[in-house]
Amino acid sequence: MSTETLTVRFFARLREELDTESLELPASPNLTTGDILAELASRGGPWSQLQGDQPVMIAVNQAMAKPSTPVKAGDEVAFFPPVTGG
Amino acid sequence: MSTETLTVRFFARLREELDTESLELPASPNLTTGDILAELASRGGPWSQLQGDQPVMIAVNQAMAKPSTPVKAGDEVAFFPPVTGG
Amino acid sequence: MITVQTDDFDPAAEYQALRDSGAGTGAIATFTGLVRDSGDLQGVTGLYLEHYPGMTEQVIQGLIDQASQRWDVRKARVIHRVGRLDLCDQIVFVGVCSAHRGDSFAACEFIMDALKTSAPFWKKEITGDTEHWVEQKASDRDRSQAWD
Amino acid sequence: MITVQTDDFDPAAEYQALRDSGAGTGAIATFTGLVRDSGDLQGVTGLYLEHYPGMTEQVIQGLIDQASQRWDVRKARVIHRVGRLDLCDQIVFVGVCSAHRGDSFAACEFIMDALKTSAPFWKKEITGDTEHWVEQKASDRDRSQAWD
Repeated sequence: MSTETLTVRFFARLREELDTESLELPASPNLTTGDILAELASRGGPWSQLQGDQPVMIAVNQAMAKPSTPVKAGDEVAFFPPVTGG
Repeated sequence: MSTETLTVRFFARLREELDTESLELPASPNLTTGDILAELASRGGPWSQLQGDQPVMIAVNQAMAKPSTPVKAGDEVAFFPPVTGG
Repeated sequence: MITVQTDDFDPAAEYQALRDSGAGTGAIATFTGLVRDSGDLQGVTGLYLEHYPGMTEQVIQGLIDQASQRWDVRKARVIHRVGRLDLCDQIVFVGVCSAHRGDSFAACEFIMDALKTSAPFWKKEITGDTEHWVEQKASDRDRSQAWD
Repeated sequence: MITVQTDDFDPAAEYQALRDSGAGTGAIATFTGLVRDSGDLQGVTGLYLEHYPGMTEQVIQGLIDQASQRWDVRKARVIHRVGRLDLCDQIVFVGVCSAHRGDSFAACEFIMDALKTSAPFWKKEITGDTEHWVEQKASDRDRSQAWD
């Protein structure tokens, strides 16, 4: 991982529907997870659901986060559906 | 057991302090468990505790009962301290 | 099923029997009580448990029936030991299986709490050469009444 | 201790490990979740469980830490399986030992409830040739929030 980028991971239904396990994005200053969601949703198609009706859960560096959570180069961001274990 | 009598059983601390596992009493008409407690307590000595400060639990025919519960010939009455299992 | 016995019991076998209760079972909650080293007195080395044969089983069956009316109970199992027990021995087992976890937890805890205040067992703590009957705890009465 | 694994687990061995936690343990509460035959769809024949390695363990450790702050928790054990599971298979085990039963019940149920809504596991139900991701249940969110 370059220090100029951050990693975005997808799980479960999102991983399948986006056909993407992970991708690298440039880490611009003052970036939040919400910015990343908006940018990815603008790709259209299945990506639109990242800002759709269904809730998307967010983690930053493997801890639960919010759309307002700031992210920086080197961070691991994850988007996934509400969890259903147990 | 005669049909003219009922059985009274004691458990745990009461059994030990009264040195009695069970006894037979005549079954008079309109008898309640409270009447039996009063009669036994009147024996004095350790028997007084049946009407003392410590709670005495009552069962009739192996179901929890009250001092007002009526008893008749052939019944099994039991007196014991609050339970402490589990 | 309810068993009062002097012998030890095997929670693994009891768990397996609950698990074999059919494909609709999604949740198994179990509780096991052990003899602790700090009862009413310090230095407890063992217990002696007395019960009222016959009534004990009836009372516990009544608790299982109550639990089955309030929650989904596919199978419930209660084992309670009597007689002489040593430190760390198993005293009591309650296991419940249900479709959903909330029912299994609630029914298991209810049966255990209610057993403590209504099933005719009495515990005598043994400390070296002395022994004394355990007094019922107000906290146990409170926990049981919380289900009413 | 927390384990996420594809292999089955043995609740009997886990119980024994909890029981070996010392003479101060008076209460062991366990919960086991099984694959049921009635999920979102009728006729479920199996599950596929995915998780977020690393985050899963951190989240569950956080739940055990929270439980340990609220209740007496002498030892807590969580096992969660991932991958392909069949009907009646064991999915999850939560075991807690405490001095007193109230703590073991509360901590065990809290960990299980909170795990359902916060640990990153996802379940796909398999029904014959079709499969679909399970939606989170409002009842699970409610049960978890009830602990707040």
